[in-house]
Amino acid sequence: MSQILDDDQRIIEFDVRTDEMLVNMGPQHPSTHGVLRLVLRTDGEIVSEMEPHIGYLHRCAEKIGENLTARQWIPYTDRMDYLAAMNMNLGWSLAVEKLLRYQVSEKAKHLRVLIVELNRIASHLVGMGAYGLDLGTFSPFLYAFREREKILDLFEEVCGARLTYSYITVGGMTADLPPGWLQRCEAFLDQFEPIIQEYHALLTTNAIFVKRTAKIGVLSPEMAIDYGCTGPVLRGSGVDIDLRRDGESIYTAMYDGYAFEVAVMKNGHYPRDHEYPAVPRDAILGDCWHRFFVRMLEVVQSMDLIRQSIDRYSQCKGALGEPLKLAEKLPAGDTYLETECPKGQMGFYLVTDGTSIPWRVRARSSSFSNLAVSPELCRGCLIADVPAIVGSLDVVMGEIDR
Amino acid sequence: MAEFLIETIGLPIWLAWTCIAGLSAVLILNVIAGGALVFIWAERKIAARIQDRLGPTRTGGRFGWLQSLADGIKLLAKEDLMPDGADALLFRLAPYVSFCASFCAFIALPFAFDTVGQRLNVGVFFVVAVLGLEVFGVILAGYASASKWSLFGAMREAAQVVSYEVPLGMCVVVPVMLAGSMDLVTIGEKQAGWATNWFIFHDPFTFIIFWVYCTCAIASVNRAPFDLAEAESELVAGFHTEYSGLRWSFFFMAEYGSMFLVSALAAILFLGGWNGPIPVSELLGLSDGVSATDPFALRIVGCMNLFLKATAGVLLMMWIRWTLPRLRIDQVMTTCLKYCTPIAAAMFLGVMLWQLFLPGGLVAGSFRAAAGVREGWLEQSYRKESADEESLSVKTLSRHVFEVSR
Amino acid sequence: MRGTDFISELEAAVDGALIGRHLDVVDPWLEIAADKLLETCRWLKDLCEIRFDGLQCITAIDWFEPDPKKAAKVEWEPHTEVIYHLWSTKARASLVLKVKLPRWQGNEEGKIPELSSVVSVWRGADWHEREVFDLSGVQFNGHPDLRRILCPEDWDGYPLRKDYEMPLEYHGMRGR
Amino acid sequence: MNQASFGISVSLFASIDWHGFFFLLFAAIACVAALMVVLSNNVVRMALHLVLSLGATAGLFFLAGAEFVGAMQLMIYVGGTLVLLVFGVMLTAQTQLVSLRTPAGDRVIASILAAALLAVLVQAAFSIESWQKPGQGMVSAPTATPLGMALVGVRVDQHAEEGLLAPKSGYLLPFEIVSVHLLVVLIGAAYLARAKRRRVPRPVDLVASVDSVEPRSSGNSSTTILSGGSE
Repeated sequence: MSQILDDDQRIIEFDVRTDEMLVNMGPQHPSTHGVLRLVLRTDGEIVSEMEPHIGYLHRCAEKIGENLTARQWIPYTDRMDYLAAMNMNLGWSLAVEKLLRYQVSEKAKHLRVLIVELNRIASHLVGMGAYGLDLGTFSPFLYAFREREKILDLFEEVCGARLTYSYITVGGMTADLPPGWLQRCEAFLDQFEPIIQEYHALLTTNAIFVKRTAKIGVLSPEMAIDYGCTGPVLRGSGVDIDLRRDGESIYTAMYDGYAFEVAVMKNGHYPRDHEYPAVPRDAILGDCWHRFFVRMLEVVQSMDLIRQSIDRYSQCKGALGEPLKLAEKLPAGDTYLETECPKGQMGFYLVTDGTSIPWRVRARSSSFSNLAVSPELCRGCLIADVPAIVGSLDVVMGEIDR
Repeated sequence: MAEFLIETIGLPIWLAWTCIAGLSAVLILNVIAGGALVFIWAERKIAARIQDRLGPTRTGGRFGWLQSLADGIKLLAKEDLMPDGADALLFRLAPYVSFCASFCAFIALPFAFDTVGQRLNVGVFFVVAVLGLEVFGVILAGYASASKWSLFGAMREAAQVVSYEVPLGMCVVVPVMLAGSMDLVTIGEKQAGWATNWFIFHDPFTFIIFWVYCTCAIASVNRAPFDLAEAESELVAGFHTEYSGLRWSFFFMAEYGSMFLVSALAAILFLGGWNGPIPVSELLGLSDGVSATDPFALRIVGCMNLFLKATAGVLLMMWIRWTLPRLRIDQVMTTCLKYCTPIAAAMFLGVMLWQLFLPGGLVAGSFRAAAGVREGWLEQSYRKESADEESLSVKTLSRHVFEVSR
Repeated sequence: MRGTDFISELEAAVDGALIGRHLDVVDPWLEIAADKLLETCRWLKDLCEIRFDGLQCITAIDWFEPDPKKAAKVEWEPHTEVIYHLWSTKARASLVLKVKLPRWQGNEEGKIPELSSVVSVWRGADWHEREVFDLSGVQFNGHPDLRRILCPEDWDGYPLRKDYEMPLEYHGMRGR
Repeated sequence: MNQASFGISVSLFASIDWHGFFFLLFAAIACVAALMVVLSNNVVRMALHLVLSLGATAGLFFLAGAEFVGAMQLMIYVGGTLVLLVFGVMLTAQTQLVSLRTPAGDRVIASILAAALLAVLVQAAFSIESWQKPGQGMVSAPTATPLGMALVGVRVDQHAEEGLLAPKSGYLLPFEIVSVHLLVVLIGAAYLARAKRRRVPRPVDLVASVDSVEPRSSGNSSTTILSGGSE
């Protein structure tokens, strides 16, 4: 499977040797996702050096976490990856529950899977739309947001908020599902299924999109693991790791009994539980196209998971169970737990000294490590490739800067 | 037209001529400026339709048709900023250079048989040459705004437009070869009669070259997949980042003007210009087929035909813009040098051979069968009534010449 | 290859590295001597049978109780702790290493503690170490370019330390 | 506007020989722009004035009825050469090149040379008698066909009879030779100016023979390595 690039697409001999130019893209640049500043040293069109500057959205959530109880910090986890707030809440709640060795009710577990996977679809939709925007086409962005609005309506019915939900808390959920919500959710899924093909036609198999993303920003599996990249970025390079199957026992317990295939290319082909478009000829494993394609597969995978969780949730008898008290006393000690969020593995590290207020709170962000690899990928590429590469990493600044 | 004014209204000669000159100048300028306004509105509506939304609906009546007026007023009201590092003269001059270049080409563009600003014998060549000038405005704008990003945009645009002139030139040569003259009016007139006379259906090669022409036209006007110059995602807004208010609108008008120009050129060169698909006027016996002697009213129909075709071309460009992502600068160059130019050259060769062996074209049925390759090439429509100035008309001359040289 | 024999193999490989082991807590962890850290990490990544090729997270905790009343009741004395979360992508195994450092180098205020950087072992540590340096004040020797990553370059003080005071003014902006 | 003044301005309007007026206008633009090229010290301004001057010459060609040459001038000179010239100027005119100060001594020598050349040209121009009387206006049939036929060998404009009987060899062959020659020169220049760029190492080069990292038996969750011993 080793493909040494013969036509060195990224090294273009330019006749006119212009002098080195220090150029910076952002922080208010339309293409970078949020306030990210990229300083490029360019020589004509070729980027010889790229350095991301972060910290523009740093709100020191960790310092604040040292003065709040576990449940009071939930809204801060919302604002980290604001496109997938439910996953953030779940990650933090599970970490605290792991420390307390607390088991939520069966019903709450299935409801959490349902809500979290729905939020994953919404996050991937934004990722897909924004990536189309990076490559210059505006329409997919609007199609993606049209579908995302429907998901946000569903979330609004559940917890009243559309972006920062604070719905999943330590010990369960703040409220149960309103009546008729499951039917509306299923209706959404049914009408969403055929639309996925539209997105494939619009972007994945679009000749110009393939030309702009294939062979660009190729990330080898060793480098991905070495830099700590996780999630679709890791799976886009062919590394078969998904915490929903390989994570800690408390997290994989939620997904026990769910049938799902990890969206990764194993010996040459992706899982075939649905008919997906073929991989274009000149796309190499680990390039921007594969990262994008893995996200599109995960959207379909999440839809299957949601359908299974709806059946399981409706079969569960028993109450949903109340979340823990606001000022729950935390035993002394420390615990670290990573969950599979849409952007990658989001880790929460909790250190307590016996009172109800944690001593130290640390959030390990997936986009933080994913972005760390971008200077390596952008060396030697063209200026037009930089947003393509950074866009394919699907970074969210709220999560990186915390 | 002028005679019509002089006999019927009895205006003195000079007044009549000045009125005609004024009228045609106003006509051309307004047709294009008006066209640009309509296209601005159309672009918003089409983009909205493609993206499953409504687009402007409230400004002025039901379909928001006053949106362009609203834009115009907004642009007028906006302050014309100028970055301090900018080179004042060039910064102010750039939009007008680009604007004039794009509108100046309309002098030679015929709307109906003889309704053209100035009937140039080298019409096509003149239009393509002037199209090349528009890049100056962009380069000056890029350099004068003293910002790295606009410089990048200007450099990309210059590289793109200059390199796309080559295949564009080659595609334009094919209809010139078929019609035997560079004069747009002759080219248009050659395609009168049924739609099968249109050059696009002349033979398979011209069909392909029509599509190559469209690609190059879109690229040379910086639209859709080739709009590197103002690639928002990388260069913010390319060369006109620093422009605002009226100056920016001049760039905008120049873009829409050249878009209309390029699609009108496509209509004339390949799609039979002002001739409708069915020669209604001949069938009804209104005119004897030779459009030189058509009554004036038919020319209005001719203008309408050309506008419809040109607008269809513009709408196609808009449609492409809102569906396809953008190409990278080296991919744009590769398409030009490795795809458009070779294909255009091959098709040019193909048409030449076709013309040599099958002079009648794919469908030989056109009742005005062109005489032969030589006559076709040499048959000039300037058979002067007063032949005295010329010792012998070129037609007889040409036939004789080739007998001798064979 | 589990638990005890892993620990014995670690001790055999890098002598004097393992200072303490705490196995009966929610997340068992090992305490590593500060000067032996780089050697241990290199062994864990390349030579150990379970290749710990993934560095998940580097965190620093400031064990210091600012107000004197509570400080008396606390059983640990003030120190800075740097925690490394590693995991092996092949064996699906995770490991927690902790290193204890004095709060200030040689106990005089202002000189931050030193520790050898593990960027040579895992490239991912680059940004994590820069964040720890930026927020908690730990000097990583051997780091390619140790600069502040989240706070502005010319920010003084280390925000996540317990005794950190927000500056009164920064470039004309009122701090407190 | 009462009738009289309207009449005057109109007669004035009609009596101006438009052809002469535009000729003077274009000639003036060409000369002034050429002068400005020499006098201005900003490199990009120079390029702009060069564009103006060559554009004005194109206008002169059109006025003289030589539409083909006018369009050729517009396309080749202004559209091609000058675009590349401005392109080059823009890339290099970063700092030191923007304002060029020509020392006084050079100016004097230059003006002397220029004046001498001008004198020679003017004297030559006035010596040719066919240029004495103002031109006889527009050429009757400004078309490009005679040019084409001259290429092939039929000199329509000269004595048509002999031209017909014994067509001299046309300009086609020299025309082709010149174009091929230019092409060779162009490619040579491009090759010489090629920047020798060392290969920037890229991660892609490190793509050794990679078999995707196969996981251990999937399905079981990851556990901490240390817990095994204590259970």
